[in-house]
Amino acid sequence: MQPASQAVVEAKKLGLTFHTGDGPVQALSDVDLTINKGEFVSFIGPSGCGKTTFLRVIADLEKPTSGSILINGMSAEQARQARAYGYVFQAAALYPWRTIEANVALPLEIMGIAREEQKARIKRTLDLVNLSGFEKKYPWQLSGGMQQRASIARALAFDADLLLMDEPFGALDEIVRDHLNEQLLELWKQTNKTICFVTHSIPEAVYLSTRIVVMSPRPGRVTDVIESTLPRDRPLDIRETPEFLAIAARVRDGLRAGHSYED
Amino acid sequence: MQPASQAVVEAKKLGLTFHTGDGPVQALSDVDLTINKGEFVSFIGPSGCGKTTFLRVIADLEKPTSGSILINGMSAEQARQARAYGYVFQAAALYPWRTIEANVALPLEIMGIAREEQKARIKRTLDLVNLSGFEKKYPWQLSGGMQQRASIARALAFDADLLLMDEPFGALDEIVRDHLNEQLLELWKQTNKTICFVTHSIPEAVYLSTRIVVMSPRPGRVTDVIESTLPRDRPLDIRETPEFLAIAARVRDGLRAGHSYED
Amino acid sequence: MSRFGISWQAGLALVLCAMAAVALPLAADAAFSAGTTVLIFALIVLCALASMTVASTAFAAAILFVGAHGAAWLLVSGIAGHEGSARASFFLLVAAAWLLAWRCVTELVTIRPKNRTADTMLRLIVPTIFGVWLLLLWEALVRGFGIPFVLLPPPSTIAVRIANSLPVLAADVNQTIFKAVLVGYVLGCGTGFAAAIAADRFIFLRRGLLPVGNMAAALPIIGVAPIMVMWFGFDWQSKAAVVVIMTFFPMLVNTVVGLTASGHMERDLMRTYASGYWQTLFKLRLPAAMPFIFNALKINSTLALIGAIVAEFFGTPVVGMGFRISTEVGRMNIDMVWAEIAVAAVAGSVFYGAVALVERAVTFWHPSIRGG
Amino acid sequence: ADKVTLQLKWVAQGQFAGYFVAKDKGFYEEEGLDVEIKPGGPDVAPEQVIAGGGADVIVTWMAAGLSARDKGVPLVNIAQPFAKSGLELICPKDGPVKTEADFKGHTLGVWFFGNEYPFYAWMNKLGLPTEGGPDGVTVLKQSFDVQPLIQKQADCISVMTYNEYWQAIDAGFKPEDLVVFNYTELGNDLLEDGLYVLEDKLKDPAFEDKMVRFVRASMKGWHYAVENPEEAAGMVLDAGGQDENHQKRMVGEVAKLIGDGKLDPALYERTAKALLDQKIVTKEPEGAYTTAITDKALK
Amino acid sequence: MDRLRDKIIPVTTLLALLVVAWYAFAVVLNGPFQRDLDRRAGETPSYTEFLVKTWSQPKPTLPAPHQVAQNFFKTTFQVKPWSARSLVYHSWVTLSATMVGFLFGTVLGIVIAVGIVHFVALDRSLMPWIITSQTIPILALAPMVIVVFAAIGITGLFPKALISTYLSFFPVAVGMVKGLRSPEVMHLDLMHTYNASAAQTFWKLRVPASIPYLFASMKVAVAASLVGAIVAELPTGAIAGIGAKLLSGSYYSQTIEIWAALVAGSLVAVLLVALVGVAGRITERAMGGREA
Ligand SMILES: Nc1ncnc2c1ncn2[C@@H]1O[C@H](COP(=O)(O)OP(=O)(O)OP(=O)(O)O)[C@@H](O)[C@H]1O
Ligand SMILES: Nc1ncnc2c1ncn2[C@@H]1O[C@H](COP(=O)(O)OP(=O)(O)OP(=O)(O)O)[C@@H](O)[C@H]1O
Ligand SMILES: [Mg+2]
Ligand SMILES: [Mg+2]
Repeated sequence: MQPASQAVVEAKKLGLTFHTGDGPVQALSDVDLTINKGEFVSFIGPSGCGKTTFLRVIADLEKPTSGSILINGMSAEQARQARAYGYVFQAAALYPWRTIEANVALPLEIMGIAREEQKARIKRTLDLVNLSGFEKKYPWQLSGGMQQRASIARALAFDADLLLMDEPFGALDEIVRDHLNEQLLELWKQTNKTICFVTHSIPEAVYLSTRIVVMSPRPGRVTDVIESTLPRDRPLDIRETPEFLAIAARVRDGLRAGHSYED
Repeated sequence: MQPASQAVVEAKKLGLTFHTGDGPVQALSDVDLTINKGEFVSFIGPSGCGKTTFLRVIADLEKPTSGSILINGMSAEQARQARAYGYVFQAAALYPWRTIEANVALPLEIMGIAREEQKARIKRTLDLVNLSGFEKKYPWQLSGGMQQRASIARALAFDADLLLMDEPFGALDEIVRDHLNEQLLELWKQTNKTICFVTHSIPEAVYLSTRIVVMSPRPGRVTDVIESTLPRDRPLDIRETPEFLAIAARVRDGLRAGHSYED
Repeated sequence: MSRFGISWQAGLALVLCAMAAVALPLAADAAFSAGTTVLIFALIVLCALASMTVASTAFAAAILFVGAHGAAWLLVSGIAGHEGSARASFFLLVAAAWLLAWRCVTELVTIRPKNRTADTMLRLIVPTIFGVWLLLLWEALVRGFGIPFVLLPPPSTIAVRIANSLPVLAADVNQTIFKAVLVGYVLGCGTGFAAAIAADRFIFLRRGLLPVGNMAAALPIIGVAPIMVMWFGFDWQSKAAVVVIMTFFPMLVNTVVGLTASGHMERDLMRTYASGYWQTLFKLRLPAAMPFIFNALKINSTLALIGAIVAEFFGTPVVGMGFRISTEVGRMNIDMVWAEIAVAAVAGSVFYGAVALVERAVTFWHPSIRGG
Repeated sequence: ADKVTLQLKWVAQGQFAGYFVAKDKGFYEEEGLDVEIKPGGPDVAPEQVIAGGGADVIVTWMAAGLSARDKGVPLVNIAQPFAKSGLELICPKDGPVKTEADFKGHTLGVWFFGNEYPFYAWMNKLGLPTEGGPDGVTVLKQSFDVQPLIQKQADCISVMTYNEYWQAIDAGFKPEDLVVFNYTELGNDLLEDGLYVLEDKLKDPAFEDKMVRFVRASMKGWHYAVENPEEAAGMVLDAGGQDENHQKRMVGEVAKLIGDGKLDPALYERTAKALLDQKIVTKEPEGAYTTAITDKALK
Repeated sequence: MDRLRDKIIPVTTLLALLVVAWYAFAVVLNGPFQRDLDRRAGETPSYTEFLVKTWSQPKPTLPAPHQVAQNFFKTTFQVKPWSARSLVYHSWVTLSATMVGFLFGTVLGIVIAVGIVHFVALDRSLMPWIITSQTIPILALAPMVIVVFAAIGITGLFPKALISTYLSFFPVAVGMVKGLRSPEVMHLDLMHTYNASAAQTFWKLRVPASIPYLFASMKVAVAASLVGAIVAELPTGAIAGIGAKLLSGSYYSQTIEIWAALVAGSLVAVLLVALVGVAGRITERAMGGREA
């Protein structure tokens, strides 16, 4: 075990059950997981296995029904109030009455960051996701992928030490995705952020992560945790190396095990 | 040129410009494309290049500002009125006050299909997308991927000859995606439907399509149309054949050409 | 395309004309000369027929416009001075002309003009035609049936009265609208809004205030007005107080509902920023509540006017729209009563229109404004 | 029996005791009449009701009646049960107004809705402008109660001897605390409650006969009420009147105003002149009253 | 129903505060006149005597709560509920007119909103006039309406309900126009792709989406409807109904009675608004609504 000071996320026997009209749904059960400072952890698993729910628990948007969770040694609520993390939702969740620019500015306004600094950050992050030129547009005037990129820009502008990203690149094409993957890795290396990343793409998970958490549904639980042996510096063509393919194969096996249809 | 009776979609010099507060946005320009009965056409291109807009023009949800479009030899409006197509939106667009079951039933109710038949179809399509057991849940009680699958089930239950699918598998993991890809191919082969399919995944596009349309943005236009030489019967492992990889490489090149960031 | 062929309005108008021809003369006494009668028939029949044959929608609308209003004008001006003498034939022709006007409006709304000014013009013309016909029918019925003017004066005498009493009307408007209504409206909407925020902020208040607010809402003005006169004196302040009470509740209810209108994910987003109550309120929940708040502002714009006028039925100085209405009824000057009502209606519509314009600007993002 | 609809000027109260008595005691029935009595209210103009055909005969004040006649509702006075006026202006003794000379620069409460004419005639006579200012009086449209006096919103208010005056007394004013300007005593009274019908209907002899019987029975009712105020008050209460004590007192006070039912031409002239002076009517009224009915009814 | 219990404490606390403020106000408002009275009578009461006197005037400017409560209790529980002296009777008269008017008003408002949303011609021509209709001071017209109806022999519930309808249809119409136009563009597009008829889009999409707007407007409308019924009772000669009680009370400065009637009116209002609220909550729950 690592010293407590290093652990950013510490889940112990975490369980969460939703009570719906027609009976309880066990979204998470017995999740034990520790994520240390500077790690890049990907979550992968069939849809409905509780990835989003786990991220929401970290973010203090859901309360676990059993077990405990600590963020930076604090309770999830304290961590939220200390603005410990940035969150990219699975859907873009942009405010329709704000332009793209103003949407990105939202968290900065809330944290009371100076105008000048706000402007600089907005420009930088919108450039990063290749949305310059669309600052003055309203969300409904953008395509689905552009909206998703705007929401990524919003989370990056925030600049928290812990980033929670729920399928941020789902709606993007391969080229943009590769580009953003590289950018994200770069950012992570430079800033030593801790990143929790939900994805459905095995290559993406392997390419980005230091650790890959494989989950399986009904009830949602962690079935495998795979440490990456890849170096920190990862050019895009690392994806063709045998080492990479081996890890990917292991993830695929873990994933397949959690699925019900095998033919 | 094919005889007119065969052409399901016929776009000629199609152009569409949106007028926004800060000037016009040319979403489509000079698009010439004919899609024949029984084809499976994938659209691929950077985000914001007009894929959704093109599908919306086919579906008569946007009116082109120049050029012409014919569906089954009719105007887009007549085709819509004849319920010529099923549409899967980029976002799930489920009605929050209806259960999953009732959401899938919606188009069937509208077309006045008998109760019994409705039930049978709902069961079949929900099984297909692996959502049985969630019939009575409301959309907000499902995960993002499950919502997307419900919306696919809704479009399939419709059972139209032309299927327009806008990134239907974007929010799904690789295993489910493979599974649904196979199912979709199977369905297509059996029913001889015509399918227009927007995707960001090059392998998916190559695996599924008889033709791949590569688009590029600002203004949105078709830059390449690639005919697939793969046979109609495609086991999953066809994806490792050199033929497959060659097509994929060609698509990737076309795609890259449309992108602004090359390092 | 489908322009040709029989429109049911024009067809029915022709049928009515035929019936009117059988039931001639138009009036029991010599209100209409033979020439006028023929002219009226000719106008209606020819325009109805022409409208069904010309190719352009705009042209057909123009023909119908001329026919309907020309005939109506002849009918109404002819019966003036011969009140109560109209016979069935007269009313049949009025109905026929009205049908043509209806047809005219249906043609007009299908026109999609290219430039903006023409579009705005069209948007103004359609409701105007509707309003003009409301007045024309009123005039024709009152004069045709010979209803005593002390019961219901025709619009023409009301118009004359308005023209002759401009200074009095101006003084009344100043007293009632510029003092009582505006002040009351601002205070009422303001306090309603503040109360809604308070109720939202403190669960305790929400549970307590809403039921009590309901009680306050139902305090009928009739009971409240005299009390307000006792408390705030008989000048406009007491009227403003009544307006405050009337506008408070709609604002409260709508704002409270509106504050719950933001989406769950949007609210979660704010939570992840550990955004404080006020920040979430100003940046998310209030913008999302705007459609509801404007709903209340619009309802209140008319309620405020009613409230102020009704409140003036009690103790007032001898000026004000409500004062004038209640006194002039007593003096049998019903045309003056209607003159005030007309002024109130115009003022209220302008008020409402202004609020609606602001709404368009503020909630431009809402699907109902973006188009849906 | 012949149907007659009577529209009152105000809500059911002692002011109309005679009609309620006549109905209750069967005086109308004796004359072969079936009378329906419709109470009024603050916004019911009896003149409008009769013009709309909602009543055969109405109770209203002469000034309002003549004004309506001027506007095209041909009302004719057929009887005048109230010989005297019950209108007064009262001021607290400790207030600024003690005599007519003190009015200048003060606020006076007046009833409108057709009840304002006597006041304006009086001010006209005194030569006081009514637009406010130091040389005139400020007019307040007063509610039908004595609150403006209690609240000190007005220096003087209008009351009826039979009604609001007693409300002031009930509210704690003693008679000696009040300065009273009685319109009748000052010679400013204009004719109050009279019976009016439409002129053209009166041309029908059958209707005229009906009215003769109606007036006869009504006056019989009035005389009975004057003699038995207590009993009359009970009948008013049965008809929807409120506040027993108050109604008893009202009937008692009203009794002092009741005459023989015949119109006094001199008072009529004064009323007509006052209205002409104030331009409330545009031309000298003609044929606005008839004595034919009372002549036949009250021999 | 712990929701109910949750409400009782806050409501009673707030009401208690109101009552205290009310007593204080009663002293302030009744004080000057009491002082005048005492001065005329030459008395100099002690402070407590003075307080008690301001709370026990027979015709106070602002009656003290207990005076109103006594009167309310007497006229509600100590007389037969169907006698003309009972507030229950008067409340019922008003309530019945209100409910009929509210029903008509809601239906009319919805019908108008549906028309406006579906027909451009109506949207363009009708809406401005509906707004205008609401700027007509109803109390000015109410007597004329009542007079006209009485002239053709229609009296009682119907004319009153008509005034209620007139006041209550407007909030519903405005709210429903907004609500029926509130569905997301994508949801409408979906219907479009099914080539759903206007009726289908209406029932399956517009109606469910407009429900929150409907109930918010209906709450306002039911209150407006009550005001309408009370206003309409004034010119009918003050025979029955809360409006009649208010009116006759005000003729004789019976402020206590006025306030008792006001309390009755408010209770009726609370009842009605609560009913609409409960109906709204039930509907929302049935539609799978998520706790806000
Ligand atoms: N309603 C609208 N108003 C204004 N501009 C619009 C509107 N809808 C789309 N656009 C613009 O049209 C262009 C094409 O959009 P479209 O949605 O077709 O892209 P797309 O290819 O589907 O992208 P993605 O893969 O991100 O979904 C974009 O630049 C977008 O900003
Ligand atoms: N608010 C809720 N009420 C009831 N059940 C819920 C709720 N949110 C999620 N669930 C259920 O919890 C389970 C896990 O959902 P979650 O959103 O975490 O899945 P996920 O792993 O993010 O899936 P995806 O990849 O499709 O987004 C699902 O079965 C879902 O139906
Ligand atoms: Mg998820
Ligand atoms: Mg798209």
